Formats: sequence, structure tokens, C-alpha cells
Amino acid sequence: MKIIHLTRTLLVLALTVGASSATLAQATLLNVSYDPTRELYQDFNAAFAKYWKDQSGETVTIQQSHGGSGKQARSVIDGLEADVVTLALAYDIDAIAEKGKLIPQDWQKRLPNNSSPYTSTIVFLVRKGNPKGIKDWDDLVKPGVSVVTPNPKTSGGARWNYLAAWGYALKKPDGDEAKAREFVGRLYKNVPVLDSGARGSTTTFVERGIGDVLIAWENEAYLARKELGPDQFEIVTPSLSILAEPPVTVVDRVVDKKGARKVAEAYLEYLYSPEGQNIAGKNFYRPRDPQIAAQYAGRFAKVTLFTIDEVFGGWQKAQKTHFDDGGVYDQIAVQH
Amino acid sequence: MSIRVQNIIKQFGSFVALDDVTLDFPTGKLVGLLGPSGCGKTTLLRIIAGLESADRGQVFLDGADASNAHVRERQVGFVFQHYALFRHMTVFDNVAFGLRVKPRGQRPAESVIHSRVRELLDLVQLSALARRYPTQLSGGQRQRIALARALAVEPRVLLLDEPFGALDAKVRKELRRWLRKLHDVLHITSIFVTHDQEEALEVSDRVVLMNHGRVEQVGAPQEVYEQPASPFVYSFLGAVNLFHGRIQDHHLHVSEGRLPVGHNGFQPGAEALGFVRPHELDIETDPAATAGIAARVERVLAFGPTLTNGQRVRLKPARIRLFAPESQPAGSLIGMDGDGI
Amino acid sequence: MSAGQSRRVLPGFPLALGYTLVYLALIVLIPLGAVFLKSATLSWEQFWTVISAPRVLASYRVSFGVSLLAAAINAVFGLIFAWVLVRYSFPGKRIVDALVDLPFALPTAVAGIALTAIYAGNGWLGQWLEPLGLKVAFTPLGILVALTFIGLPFVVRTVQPVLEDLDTELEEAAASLGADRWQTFQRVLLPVLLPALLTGFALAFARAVGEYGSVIFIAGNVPMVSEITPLLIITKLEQYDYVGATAIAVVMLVVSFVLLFLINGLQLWANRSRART
Amino acid sequence: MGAAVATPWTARARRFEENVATREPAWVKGVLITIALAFFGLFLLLPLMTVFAEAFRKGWQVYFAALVEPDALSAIALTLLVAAIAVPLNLVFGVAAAWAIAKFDFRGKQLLTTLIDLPFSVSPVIAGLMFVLLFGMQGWFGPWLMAHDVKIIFAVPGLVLATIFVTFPFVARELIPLMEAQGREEEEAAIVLGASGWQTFWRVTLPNVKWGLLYGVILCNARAMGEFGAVSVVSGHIRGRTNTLPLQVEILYNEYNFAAAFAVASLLALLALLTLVIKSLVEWRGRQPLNAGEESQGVPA
Repeated sequence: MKIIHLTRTLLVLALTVGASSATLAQATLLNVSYDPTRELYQDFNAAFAKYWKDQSGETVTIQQSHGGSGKQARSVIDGLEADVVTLALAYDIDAIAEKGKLIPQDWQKRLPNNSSPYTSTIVFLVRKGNPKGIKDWDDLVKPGVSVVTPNPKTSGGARWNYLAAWGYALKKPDGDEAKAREFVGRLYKNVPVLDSGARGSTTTFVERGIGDVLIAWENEAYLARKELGPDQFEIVTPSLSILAEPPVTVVDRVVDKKGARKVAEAYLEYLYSPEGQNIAGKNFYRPRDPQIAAQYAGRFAKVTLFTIDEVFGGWQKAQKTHFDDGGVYDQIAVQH
Repeated sequence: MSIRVQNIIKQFGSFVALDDVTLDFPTGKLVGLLGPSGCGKTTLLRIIAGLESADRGQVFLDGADASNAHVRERQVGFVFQHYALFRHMTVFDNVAFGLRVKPRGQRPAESVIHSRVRELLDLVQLSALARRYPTQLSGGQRQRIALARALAVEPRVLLLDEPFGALDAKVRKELRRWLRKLHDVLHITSIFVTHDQEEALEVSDRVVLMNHGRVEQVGAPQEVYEQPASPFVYSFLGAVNLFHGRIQDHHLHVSEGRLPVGHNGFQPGAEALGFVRPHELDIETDPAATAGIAARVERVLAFGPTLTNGQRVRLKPARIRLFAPESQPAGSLIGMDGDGI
Repeated sequence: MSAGQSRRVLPGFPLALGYTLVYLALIVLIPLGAVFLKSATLSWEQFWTVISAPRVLASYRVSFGVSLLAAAINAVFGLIFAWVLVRYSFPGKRIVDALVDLPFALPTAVAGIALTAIYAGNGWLGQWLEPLGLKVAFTPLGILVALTFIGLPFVVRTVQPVLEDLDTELEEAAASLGADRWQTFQRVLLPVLLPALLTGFALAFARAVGEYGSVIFIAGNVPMVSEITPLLIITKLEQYDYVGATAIAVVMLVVSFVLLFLINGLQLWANRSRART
Repeated sequence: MGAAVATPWTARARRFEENVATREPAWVKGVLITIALAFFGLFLLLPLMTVFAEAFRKGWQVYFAALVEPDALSAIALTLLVAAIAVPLNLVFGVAAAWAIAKFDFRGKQLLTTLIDLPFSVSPVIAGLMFVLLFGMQGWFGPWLMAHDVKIIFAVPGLVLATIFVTFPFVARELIPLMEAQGREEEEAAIVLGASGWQTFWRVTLPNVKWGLLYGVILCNARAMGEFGAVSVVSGHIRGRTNTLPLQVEILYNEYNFAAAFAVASLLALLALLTLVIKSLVEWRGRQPLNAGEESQGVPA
């Protein structure tokens, strides 16, 4: 009898803890994001909390969860109660719409600029003095050059990296599908470590000293240089790269259940405000707002950018062709 | 208190541990349950204690059917073969245990418990070791503590399972004499299980011989030794010479000769087994003798000077008991003395 | 003999067994059943395609191959370790003995980052090994180091008590019959130690196959080269491929079950041969 | 498994070292000790030292700042909470299972013992996956739980469940062989002496296995607080809410905050060391009375 009683007490305890964190969440927002946005949202959340307090008098606490974009989307689909998701690519949010049915299919039309309040691109981070003389994508496929990039199967950033390389090869004067495939295959032959997220790759490159060049988000590369020593790394911007549009959205099912739609929508809209755009710029994201973008223009190198829609016909198609099981990436990986 | 077990049957899987056993244990007596290992004696003891339940049959304590009573209600004292002392308690706490776990209403005051435990430790002559732990005691001491612990709750019956089995020979002899004396003081109905015939014969008022789950013989030690009721009892109790032969004109014919057996119930020509205790064999040194078994002295041990190596002799039993070959108790027996031959 | 079929003297059996079975079912059996049930939504052919894809096969090779190697290393060094702990006295032995269990107690994630810090190209040992052409971190060698670390106590702790219980008479007899130390070890001691050694080996192997925390930090996670099967399960999961993840999980579970029964058999054997000596 | 092994005393080695038949030439001994110590240094000592060295690389201040940071504090609190629920549950289970298995005979006992061992050989990742399949939104009970606003996955109950699973056999595995070796006689003696079931359990059984129990509990606790793989799958990684200490280590590690990551890791390493110290003490205490018994066996009656 005592045993049963004890168990019951503990179960009740466990459930109360679960429940109490649920009631607590009423006054909070959970932003489920991808790896390199930690610093961005740390700044932005503080700014928004202040803004919201002034606006509505309500105190809002924003909780953050970071990880590989795919992993984060999976968590949301599995029931992680995110009020907003701010992920690396539209495909992952599409998955939330499709598999989780937590948001409408047309979520991307709900906010301006494809629901991407800031953009970024893919650049190279190399060691001080650029000992291997990396200038452009072509230098990455040379033998003896060691390239660090995350695993495209799990990392959103890695998929942008892959597609940028593919697009570059395709857009070369004599470029075609077969050549692009061969180019990307050679590129991945030079990769010694495939971390599951963009952050892991940066750590490997910066802290562990692996590799000659890191293919990274522009913001991640700038941040790494800032945090870990401007005297140690240089940023190389290739001649051509992809326009990366990390999208954001409110998770309808969750905010409606919790009654947090208003604050969640305000949160995302605030990203488009001058203050929000400013914070994005400070954190090395390219702001959408032309005026703010002009302020930060000096920060970013000029680079020709292509979009995923132009070259690959959108995320769904790109994912299907390249990253699904048995797709082009898998075929390349097996040839390894 | 008297104990009666009636038609007890107990099986473990296909193994028959007790096969229709009926026995009476009279009040105040010390009864030894004797038999080889696997004969069911321990099982019977555990059934009486209530540690085991019989498949069929009843246990009567003082005439009342106790078959369905729980161990706790039977008020038996049980001494385990390996003592089963609580190793995390001192000697004192071990002995006091039974008193301390009594329901609140019946539990004596701590001071009463104290004096009672002291008394018992005096009884087993181990008062000096009250603060020790069981592991700090010798085997014999442990066994005496186990006994004191069993006695503390003033049991109506004392049941001892191979109480001296785990002790070395010297301690064993001392302890069993001590047990006998203790019983003469306490006069509590006691049953103890043993496979050692010497121990059973020395300590018990009555001996129960068991084999293959059945009772072979019950009687006073003298009685079972001198009048074994079956070949099993004969061979189990004391040393014995066995002769296998055929009955013909008042003799048992064996290959080495013939033994006079006098009048018996056997048909002429029937096969029979003859049992003779060693001390009942006379050695005939007269070379002209024709009766008895022809034998040759192989080696003379330093016991008697009357024989020499290689000497031919005849062995003549002073007393022989005959059993039919497959019989349990069916064989008839005759008593005879040396002059009758 | 037994507590009796019809009535048990000791109380609490129905409660204890009932509680055990319910708890076992709730925490272990039903959740494990869920994995098998989920994988059953695949047809046999689909299932086979998933679990025999080249990348999956490569991950088995890494997971099982490296685990086997790590367990073998542990068998050799664990035996030496146990031998030294039982047979020799040297200063600091108590501390060494206590620290053998460190891999049991140290969280795997901590072990992972610590080993990475040691063996990375700019790490404590890595900086000396790298110039020698020996890359440890982010290669299958790194996985081997991590799996050796977590498996070490299993062999030591299964061999040690057997070695301690060994009667010196055995070796005295061998010596009196003219055997030298090596012959004695080979022909007398090793056969006695073998069951325990194999049990330790199997335990270390079973643990290594499923290990995740310490490996992902130090493995390069490159498909076909240094990707372990548990990571592949996570990868599948993150591609929303629940069924695929489950199918690979089923393969691992089956291997685990087989190993478990093997270990149980080995332990029975070990106990029996211990009882004999 | 196989962890219930007593530490040998230094003195015990002497009976081998002083016996001509069981000792090796000095050089063999020297080589073997060197190999063992080298292996020890390389695989055990070095990682342990690395954790502390890296943690203090940027000084005490950074170290303490990392530990009192709110996210770290809440990770500590969560880790303690999860262990405080999971360990007692497994403790009660371990005692119940050991009582049933060690003190009674029944059909299927061997199978039951094997099943209790199962979680040892299941990859932690699969342990996490199971609970996602059961309680995730796409799983069997997910929608129902969602509708009733009960959170399991990505909340404390999920972490507790995953932890219970991976630490499931620890207490039972320590107790079963111990209680089997002790047999039933003492309990039977207590019952014959009139003790009730609970009295027998509390006064006879439990004191007899208390050291084994403690041993199982501390190992269970060490694993519960240190589990990474299984917890990682069901956590959701919400900072300050569902991050346990090992997950916090990973997060800090991924934030370039190595000193802080190792600071938190050093906390876990300290816990591991503490576990080993208690474990050694328990082994020492656990065999004390037995030793005394062996020594005094010769005392005459």
C-alpha cells in the first residue's frame, strides 16, 4: 500500500511540475529557432520585452530554444509548444504546416518579404593570412583543401551552403547539371567533419582547428570573427552566392490554444520595425528595410546573389531533388 | 504440547517428498527425525512449523487442527540449520527480536524484555557476548544464540533443523550433550532433524527413521538399534554385514558356506538376505569346523593377538536376521544365540 | 526447498511481483513495443530498403566494427588492469581502483567534450599526434577512443572478482608440475578467467554499440566514414522520417536483445565455472 | 551490470606477491604496472583533469559566473528534480523486483530478470525515440495529451520518463544477486518469531541489503543526473526550462562558451567523483562485518 501511495505522490508531483510550467507559459513566448541566431534573439528579446511593456503594460518573457533547423522543426511537429518559429529555411516551416498541421499552408504570405525579416548569404571563413589562397568556390574543390560544412541532412545552413555551391557551378559559363553535380561531389570529398548543425561546424573549425575553410552563414562568420579573434580569421566573400531567406511565423495552433496570438504576432512584426531591423544588422544579418540596410551597407561585401526560386524552383523541389533520402546528396555521399 | 501429523503428502514437481506420513510426537519428549538427505525429514519439520504447506493431510497441535494456521499463530520455535541469525543485530537484539515484534498490546515492557533476554543468555551460557554481532561468534555460539532466540517467545514446540550440521565434530558432540541436558530442564516438546545416526541415538527420547518420504520405523533409540524393522534401518543404523543367499534346511546358503538360521518363515529354496552386526560375529579358529563362512585373515590390526596373517578361520553369527530380497518389513526374523548352532 | 506452491510463508509476493510487472510494462515493454509496432507500418520490402541502404550499412560497419575493436582493446587492457589491481601492491592503488569506475559515473557528454579537447588537432595530445600523421578526433579513431573509455570498467569489474577468488593452490600445483609462469597463465589461469573475460567483453560491446553522448562530440559524423548508427536514427528523425528512424532502431534493438541473451548465458557459464573451481 | 564488485585491499595483493608460485619476475610486474598505469592515465585521469583544467582556464571568476548564471541554475534545479523523481521510483521498483525474484520461486523468473536488464543494452537514442513515438504529437497518445493539455514530451515528465528508462535496472541489479545470496532463512526466522510482513521487511531484509541498496542508488543517481542521449531527444532544449546539466553543457559548448561549458561539465565531474568516493566507502562498509566474521571463525565454542 505504501509503495502505491508513494508512487502516486511522485506522479502527482511530476504532473504538477509539468502543469505548472504550462501555466507559467501563459505569460511567456517560446521562440524555437535555429543555431546561429542565439545572439540575435538575445538582443532582440530584451528589446521586444521592453517595447511590449511600454505598449501593453504586460511583462513578457521569451524563452529560446536553439538547434539544427530540421531538428527544431521536428520538435515542434512532435509537440514542442513553440509560439513562434524562426528557422533557417522555408522547407522546415513547410514541414510544420504539412506534417504537424499546426499552421496554414500559405504561412509564408502572411508577413512581408516571404516572411523573412532579414536575409543572409553564404561566405567563407578562412584562417589568418588565407594560407590556401581561397578566393572563390573553385578553390574549395582543389585537392588538399579541407572544407568544413555541416550535414545537409540535418542542418538548414548546410543546405544553403550546398545549394550555393551548386548554383555557382551551374551558373559558370559552361555549367550544366552534370558539371554541378561533379563540382559539389568534389567539394564534399574535401569535407573531413560533418556536424549536425551550423554551430557545431563553426566550433570544429574555430576551436578545434580543423579545416582550411568554413562555409558558413555570413552572420555566423562575422560573429565568429568578432567573438573568437579578428586576428585569427578572415572572411572571404565568393563572387556568387545564394540569397538565404530565413523565415519566421507564428504557430497558430499553439498561440490560439494559449491565447497568445496578439503578443506573438507583435513579436514578429517588431522584427520588421526599424528597431528590429537595426538589431538584425548589428548581429550581421542583412536588414530588409532599405534605410537600415544602407546604414549597414559598409559591413557587408558586395556579392551577386541568386535566389532559390530562380535556380531550383523553390524549397520543395530543391529538397526533393537534393536532400531527400536517395536524392542527389545521398548519391554523392555514397560515392565518398 | 503434543503434535500429530496425519496422512501428510507433499510433492515438489514430480519428486515425492512425503508419501502419506502419519506420526505422533508425545508431549515433553525430544524426538529425532533421522534419515538420509532427501528423505523428507526437513520438509516434514517445515510443514509442522508452517513454513511449508502440505499438499494433503493435517497437522494437529494439542489435538486441534492447525493445518491452516499461519506460522505466527502456531507458536513454534524454529532453529535453522545455518542459524539464520540477523547479522545486522547484536546477540542481544537477536534474542529480543521475537518479543519486540509482538503486537503493541502483547509486547512486554523493555525492562521485561531485558531481563528475559538476560535470563536466556544465562541459560545458553553466553551472557558475556550480548553486545557482539553474529559474525563475531563461533559456529557453536551462533547455534546456542539461535536456540535462545527461539526460546524467547516461549514456544509450545521447539523444532530444530539439523542443528549441529554445520559444526565440526568436537563442537557437535559437546553441543548435543548440552542440548540433551537443556531439554531435561525445559521439557518442551521438541523435534530435531538429523542425518547423523549417532546424534539421533544419543540425544533423542524417540527416533523416527525416514526414507524416500516414508516412515520406516519409530521407537526408542535402543529399540530401533537392536530391532531394526527393515533392511534400510539395519543398514542405516550402525555397521552391518550383509549375506545374500538361499534358505535350505535351516541354513542360509551363501557362496562361501552356510549359516545356521534355525526356524524361520521362509520356504525352502527361497532367496533371503541375512544381516549380522559385527559384534555378533564369532570367529571360529578350529580348522575342522564346517559351519559358518570360510574366510582367511588378510591383515591383523593391532587389536588382538589371537590371529595371524594368512590364518584360515570361519565366521559364525551369534544372531542373524533374515529379510526377503525386495522386502521392506515383510521378512521374518529369528533371534539365536551361539549355542543354538 | 521452495516457498511452497499453495501458500507462501513470506508475504508480499503478489504485491511485489504485480508492481514489478506493471512498472516493467509501463516503462520498458510498452515503449519498446511501440518501436516495433511503428516499424510494422512498413512492408517487409520497404523495411529492408531502409535498413540496407548503403549509408545505413556503412553506419553499422562503423558502430559494430569500432565497438568490437574497442571491446577487444578493453578485454586486453582490462585484463592487465584487473591483474595489476589484484596481484600487485603499489602506491596510489586505492585511488586507481576507485577511478576505474569513472566512466560509469561521468556523464557521457562530459566525457565527449573532454576527449575532444584532448585529441583535437590543437588539443593536449592532438597537437603532438597530428604531426605524426595520427588524427584522432573527428575520425573513426576518435570513436574508438570514446568507446574504449566508456567500456573499460566492464571488463575490469567482471574479471577482478574472479581473479581475487582464485585459490593460490591452482598456481602452486602448476608450478610444482614444472610449468613456468607464462604456461601457467596460458593453460591454467586463462581458461578459468575466460568466461568472465568474455562477459566483460560482451558488456563493453553492448554498451559501445548504443553509445551516443560521448561519440557525437568526437566523431566527424561524415556519412560512410564516421557516422554511427544512433546518429543516423537522429538524422532520420530530423528529416521527419519517423518510420525510417524506427526501422533502424528495430535493427539495433534486435542486436541488443541477442547480445543481452548472450551475456546472460555467459554469466551463467561464468558463475557455474566459478562454482566449480 | 557486474558493477557490484568489491574493491580489493592493498594488503590482499601480498598473498600473491609473497608466494613463489604466484609471482612474476620483477620486470614483468614492472611492465604490467606501467601498462596499466599508462592506460589509466591516458583514458581515465587525463579526461578528468582536462575537464577541470579547461573549466578554470579563464580563471575563477569566469568559472563561478558560469555556474550562477540563471540558465545554469535552472539546469541544476531541473537535473536535481528529475533525479529526485526518477531515482526513488526506480528504488521502489528495484526493491519490489528483488523481493519477488530473490525470495520466491515462480515460472518465468529468469525471463523477468533478463527483461529488467533490457534498458542497459538499449541505445539511449532509441530510449528517447520510444517516448517520442508514444507521446509526441505524431505519436499514439500525443493528440489526446494535447487535447487535455498534458505535456509529457518537451517537459519535465518526458525527461523523467527517459531518465527512469535508462536508469531502470540499476537498483534491481544490485539487489537481486545480493538478496538471492542471503537466502530466505532470516526472513523465515523472523516470521516464525512472530514478525509481520512489514516488520520482517523493515527490520530484517532492509538492514541486510542497505549497503547494496545505497550502492545501486548512487550509481542510479549518477546516471540519472548525467544522461545525455535519451534526454536530448525528448527535451526540446528550451533554455531555462527543459535543459538539464548535460544538455546545458552541449548548449554552452555550441555557443563558443567553452570555459562555461567546461565549468558546468566540471560540476558533473565533481558529482562523478563524489559518486566514486561514496561508492568506495559503501564497498568498504559493506564488507566490514563479513571480514570480521572470516577472522573470528576460529573462535572455539
